[in-house]
Amino acid sequence: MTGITGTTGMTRDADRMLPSREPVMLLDPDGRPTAADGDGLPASEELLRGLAGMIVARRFNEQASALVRQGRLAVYPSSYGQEACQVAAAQVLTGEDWLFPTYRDTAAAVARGVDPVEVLGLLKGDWHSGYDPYDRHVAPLTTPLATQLPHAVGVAHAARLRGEPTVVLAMCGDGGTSEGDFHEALNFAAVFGAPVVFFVQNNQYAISVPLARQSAAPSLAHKGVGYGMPGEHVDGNDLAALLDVLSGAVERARAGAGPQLVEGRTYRMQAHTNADDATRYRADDEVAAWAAKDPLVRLEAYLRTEGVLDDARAADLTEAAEQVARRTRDGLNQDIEPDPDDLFRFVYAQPTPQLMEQLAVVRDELSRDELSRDELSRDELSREETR
Amino acid sequence: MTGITGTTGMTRDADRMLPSREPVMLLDPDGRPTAADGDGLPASEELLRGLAGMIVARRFNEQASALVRQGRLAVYPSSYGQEACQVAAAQVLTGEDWLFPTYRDTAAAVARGVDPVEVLGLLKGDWHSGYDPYDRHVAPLTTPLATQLPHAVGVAHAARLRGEPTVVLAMCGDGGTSEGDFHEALNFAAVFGAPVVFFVQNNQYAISVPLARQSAAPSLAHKGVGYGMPGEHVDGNDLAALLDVLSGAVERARAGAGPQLVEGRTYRMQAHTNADDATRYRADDEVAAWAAKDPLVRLEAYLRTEGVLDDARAADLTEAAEQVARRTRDGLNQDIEPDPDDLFRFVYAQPTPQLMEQLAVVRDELSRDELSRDELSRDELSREETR
Amino acid sequence: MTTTAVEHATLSTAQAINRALHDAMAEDPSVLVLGEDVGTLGGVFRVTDGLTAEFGEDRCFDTPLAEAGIAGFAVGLAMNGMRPVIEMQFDAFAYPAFEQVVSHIAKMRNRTRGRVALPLVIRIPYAGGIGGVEHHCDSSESYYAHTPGLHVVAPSNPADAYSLLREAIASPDPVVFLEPKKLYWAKGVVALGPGGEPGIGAAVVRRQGTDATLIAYGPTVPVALEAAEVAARDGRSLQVVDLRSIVPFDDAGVCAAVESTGRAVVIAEAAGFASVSSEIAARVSERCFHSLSAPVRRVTGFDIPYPPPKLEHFQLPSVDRILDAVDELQWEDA
Amino acid sequence: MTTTAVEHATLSTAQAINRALHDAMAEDPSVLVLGEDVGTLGGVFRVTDGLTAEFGEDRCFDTPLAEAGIAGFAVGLAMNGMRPVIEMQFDAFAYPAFEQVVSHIAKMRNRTRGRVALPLVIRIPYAGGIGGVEHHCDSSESYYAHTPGLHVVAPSNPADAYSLLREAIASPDPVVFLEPKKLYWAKGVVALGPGGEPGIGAAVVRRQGTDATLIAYGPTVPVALEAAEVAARDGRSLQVVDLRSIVPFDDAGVCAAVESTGRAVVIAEAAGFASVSSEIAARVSERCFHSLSAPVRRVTGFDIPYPPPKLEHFQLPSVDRILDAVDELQWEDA
Ligand SMILES: Cc1ncc(C[n+]2csc(CCOP(=O)(O)OP(=O)(O)O)c2C)c(N)n1
Ligand SMILES: Cc1ncc(C[n+]2csc(CCOP(=O)(O)OP(=O)(O)O)c2C)c(N)n1
Ligand SMILES: [Mg+2]
Ligand SMILES: [Mg+2]
Repeated sequence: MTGITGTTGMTRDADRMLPSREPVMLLDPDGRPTAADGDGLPASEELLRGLAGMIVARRFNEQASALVRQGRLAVYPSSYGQEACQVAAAQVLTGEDWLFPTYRDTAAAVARGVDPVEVLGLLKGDWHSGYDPYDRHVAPLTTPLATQLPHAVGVAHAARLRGEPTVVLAMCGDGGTSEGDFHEALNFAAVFGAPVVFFVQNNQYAISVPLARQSAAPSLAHKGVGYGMPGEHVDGNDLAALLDVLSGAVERARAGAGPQLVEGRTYRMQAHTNADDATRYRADDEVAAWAAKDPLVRLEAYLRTEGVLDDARAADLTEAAEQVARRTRDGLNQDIEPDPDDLFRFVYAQPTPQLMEQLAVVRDELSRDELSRDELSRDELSREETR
Repeated sequence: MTGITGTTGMTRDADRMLPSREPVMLLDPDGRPTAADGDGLPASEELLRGLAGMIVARRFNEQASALVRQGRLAVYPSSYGQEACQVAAAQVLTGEDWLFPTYRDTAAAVARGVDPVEVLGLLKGDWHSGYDPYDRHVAPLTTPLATQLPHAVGVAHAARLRGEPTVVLAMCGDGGTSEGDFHEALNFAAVFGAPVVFFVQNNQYAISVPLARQSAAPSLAHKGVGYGMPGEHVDGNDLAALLDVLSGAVERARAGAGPQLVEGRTYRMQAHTNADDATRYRADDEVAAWAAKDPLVRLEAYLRTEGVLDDARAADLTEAAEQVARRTRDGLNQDIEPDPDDLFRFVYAQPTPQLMEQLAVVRDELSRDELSRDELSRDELSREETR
Repeated sequence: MTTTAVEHATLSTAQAINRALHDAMAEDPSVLVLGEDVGTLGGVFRVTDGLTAEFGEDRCFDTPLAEAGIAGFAVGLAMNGMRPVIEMQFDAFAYPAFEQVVSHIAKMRNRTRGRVALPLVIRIPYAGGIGGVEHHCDSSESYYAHTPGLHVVAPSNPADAYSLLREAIASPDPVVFLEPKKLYWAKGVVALGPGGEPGIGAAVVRRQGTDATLIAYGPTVPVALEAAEVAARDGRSLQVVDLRSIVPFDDAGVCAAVESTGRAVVIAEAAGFASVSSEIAARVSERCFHSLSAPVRRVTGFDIPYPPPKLEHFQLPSVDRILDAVDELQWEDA
Repeated sequence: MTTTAVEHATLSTAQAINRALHDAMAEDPSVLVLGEDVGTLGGVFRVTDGLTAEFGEDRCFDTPLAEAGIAGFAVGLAMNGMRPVIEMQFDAFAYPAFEQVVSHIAKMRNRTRGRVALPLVIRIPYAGGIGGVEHHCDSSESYYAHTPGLHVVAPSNPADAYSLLREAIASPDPVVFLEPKKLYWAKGVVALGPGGEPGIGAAVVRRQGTDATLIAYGPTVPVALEAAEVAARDGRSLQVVDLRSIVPFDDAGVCAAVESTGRAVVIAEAAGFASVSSEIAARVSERCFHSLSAPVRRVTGFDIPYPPPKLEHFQLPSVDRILDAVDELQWEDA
């Protein structure tokens, strides 16, 4: 087989595709390097950038949840506690690379520079997707789980066909790994040698369903070898380890070594969304145990010990995050008058004759509403009368 | 988690799930035991039974292909060359167990006792499925690839819920492993600990597409670990090895150890079906190399050396196969007058009023045809006139 | 099993479905409930609440997150003596299971000449009106209704939800059971036990009327009833037919209704093109041709992807839009 | 690019499609052809024959055997500058891709307010009449036609196959391109280059007639033409309309045709219930109400799974069945 779609076939060595015995950890929960010499630790500036991102992500999660309580957002699936994964996913990519988030990964999109108000568009209900995917090379957030993964492979393959150095980082949850699309995407990527890093945020739950009901594998990273790609798992609350493993995978993909699977072991600290009641299916002490592994605490401790972070610097980071929160709040508090013409405008490049007729129906209804502005509409009338 | 649907979760040991370095082989292509002491070799009677089955399967393949040439069968996907896999799949099961074949596995169904004429029903065109699946516990042969695998898991789980010792052996091709249904079925089986043996006949091709375009994995057996089940690969032309590995997997499943994945490395010696032209995509010398590994030749050589088989016995086996071929021929040469009422009879337990109306249309047409039996129908008339 | 003294209870639709599952499980040990989050959590709409606690993990349980897997697994369960009731968490999340539904669930009985029956129910919370985001509001009934071999049922009230679901579970054939999400919280009096309401296949006239017939099912039935109420005040008498079952279709009942008024409006949330509402309009136009004083009108969703929450009211058949359609039924000729 | 001197060639439908792919690939390097067995083999119907040899493995290639993967992969290719043309090997084997088609391919442009267009074509060899076994003969057009965001096209002859496919590949929107398998070997004269035939969205009157209108598309067009031929000998003048494009639908063309005769029969292979033929019957009944002298009849597949080869002739709309329907168009009133 020739052409860039060729692969090396069945000659690969299984051993180098299996994950480490234990998830990679570079900083322990107290922020102490696991290797005495700090081996593998990213440069301090990288870590400081990451901490800044995590502080923004945490604040953004809090702000979005508050906006749900205030009725400005219909629903919010928070990544509180998963900020290291969110930030690392964005930080290891260049501008030309692509990020494919799940519906929960709003904070990762923000970390990649997508406007925080636009990123919440889906959840605010103005439109399905609020931002231009080409702007920051962030695919639309959508809810059908794992379906974005084959798209990611296609984007990567197209870039490779043109000889561009693009790498695609495609995110997915532990639950999403059970879907057929996960399988087909990883297999396509491996067969075509596409430059994709599949990053599974294993936060231990799919709504109420625990990992054990999702997979019996030794780890989700063990799924890599079955496709012929390396699988690795990482402490998903250790930003240093995530940056190390993910950026390694990204650079290998860029160099033409094909796709890789990375599992970040983390925890969904809050309910699935505000509509969910997590106490129905998990114990408080389980949550408490994970609270002790908070990704922000551990990195901040390390950077303070290293002298890279002091109170003044920390205050700056908090203020920067506060600005993002303010921008989010202000944007979400603005009501956009929805334009019903939009319903018909984007279905096709040119609306069909059928859609033009249907648009006319809506316009006619609205113009009649306009005419009877001061009267009561028939609908309201009926409600009036039955009161 | 309690109940029989519980699993042990993420504690399993990856090492015992990885396949052997090389596919298991007990008899080499010349029929010589690979272990000096014949270690692992099934009992001679088992092997003789297997040889008898393979001779039937080979003859059945030849007969069915001949029937295509004679116009009695529309199409036949032959398992010529894969007879060891076909026979082993049936031989390792008890009567209460279930076999889930692919569309190519007619010979396996025959080996399990399904009537050879009924098994060819789909390909003859009388009806979609010609045999009663409950009769021999063989699921219907259908064409949508890998879709039967989740069914197999459901059958196994239902039996387990009732405490029955049923094991299900579910077959699939190398191509079929790429489908999402393969993934979801293996995952369900592993999570529920269902007694299923997934048996992949890797015959190197999916129609024209070679294995390298299907998977980049070190072997298809390496897919097991990603679900938390053992994967093993076997020389798929070595009946002894297949019986050994598959019956081990069946007995472990029966004992409650959960599912297993077995890959049989074999080769599709003929074209995909008679409608296919394999010379368009593969070289003759590749085919010739595999011809030298014929599963019948190797087992016959071994059994002759062992003194279990002599010419008289061999003639008996050939005659038994000839009888199956005769029965196949005779049955296929009989034309069943299709009953159009059948079109409406089995869609629901009770036909809907809509179907009763539609049946009446057909009956009315037929009764009018009957009336005008001696006249020409309008259709024929038009053809007459345009001649 | 027939109960003589029928017990009644006031329940929401969600509770009625829960009760139907409960009662069916209590009566028949082969009834299993499975899907995503149906176990410990009791479903995202709490429709399966308490079933695991009462019947144990072997009878009501969570599966891995894979809809084709759930449907295919249920095929195997049904092949081997069980009566699985599977939940697809939301309408659009049933699409991954489409091949299993169309190529196996719908075809198994026919394929095997009646030897392999699949007594299984696919429960789908469906349709809009709850401010749900993309993929949570699809009206997918036409995909199933077009597929021979499936029964397709959509209750419009708690009593039907209970009764039709009991019948669906007892059916020897696969039933797609569409639960209008926006009616989950609507309450009503429910006759417990099987057979409390007319069976699958029977349409019901929910409101008598003489001027025109509104034909609705599932979530549009309450809207049709409201429209009829408003029209009555304008002096127009609208009849409302609730299909209840899309497949089989009650031709006799629907035609009798339309012939009695001579005018018809079909109301459905789904995009109109090549849909169940097309079928109803086509059947009524063909079968009641000489009784019709005006063309059959359709009030359906537009042929667009379901809109985001802030725009969904434009997509949903409303009282106003139904009354506009009624106005267009060529009364000048009457 | 417009060609002034149009070249013509006599080709089978399969060859015309092959030529359209070839010409589009030659003109635009972003056009890619992918699917199962489309590369070295050239497709099980040889529709992609020679494309890999001519354009190389990067332009026309085999994928792993996974239809959702193929469709999803094509989404990504189209998002990133390519114009993929994917093949689903047979109609029923497109169902695994249903979620990708319905939830992404159909919705991406709308979801992103026009920012992400998906210029891709899904080629599906479809429908029956070739003695194919189960799952190889489905008429699946209604599933796609009911899904807003897709264009759905079905040629009935080689010239349209070429022209409509060229337009589909050039379209900024996803097109489901349905290739009637039984017409693959039918020959015809094809105008090469883009725009040789009317565009997507235009129905064409294939035969003039004054007594009744037969409305067909794809595989039923030749049957309708044959029926009109036979009827002519009986002194009945039947007009034949070939839809060519199901979405968009040519309301103006179809209505003008039906109004000119006052009678209509819709002909389609697919099961009739909740289908494209329901839509056509409903639209024509509604829009041409006062011109109709008889109810619109439908000659469609029955509401059963597609039959096995030996029984398929009962399912396919035949000349006799079409003429029976024409006979029922209440001529006594005329
Ligand atoms: C195809 C599909 N099925 C079901 C759902 C409903 N659903 C939304 S989130 C969710 C759980 C997702 O779990 P996981 O993949 O682990 O991601 P997490 O929520 O933990 O981030 C489910 C079942 C969906 N969105 N898509
Ligand atoms: C879902 C699906 N897609 C495509 C096909 C068309 N098809 C029939 S056989 C085949 C190749 C199967 O290859 P493999 O699974 O290796 O089995 P083998 O033919 O080698 O026994 C294909 C693509 C199909 N039957 N089902
Ligand atoms: Mg999760
Ligand atoms: Mg194969």
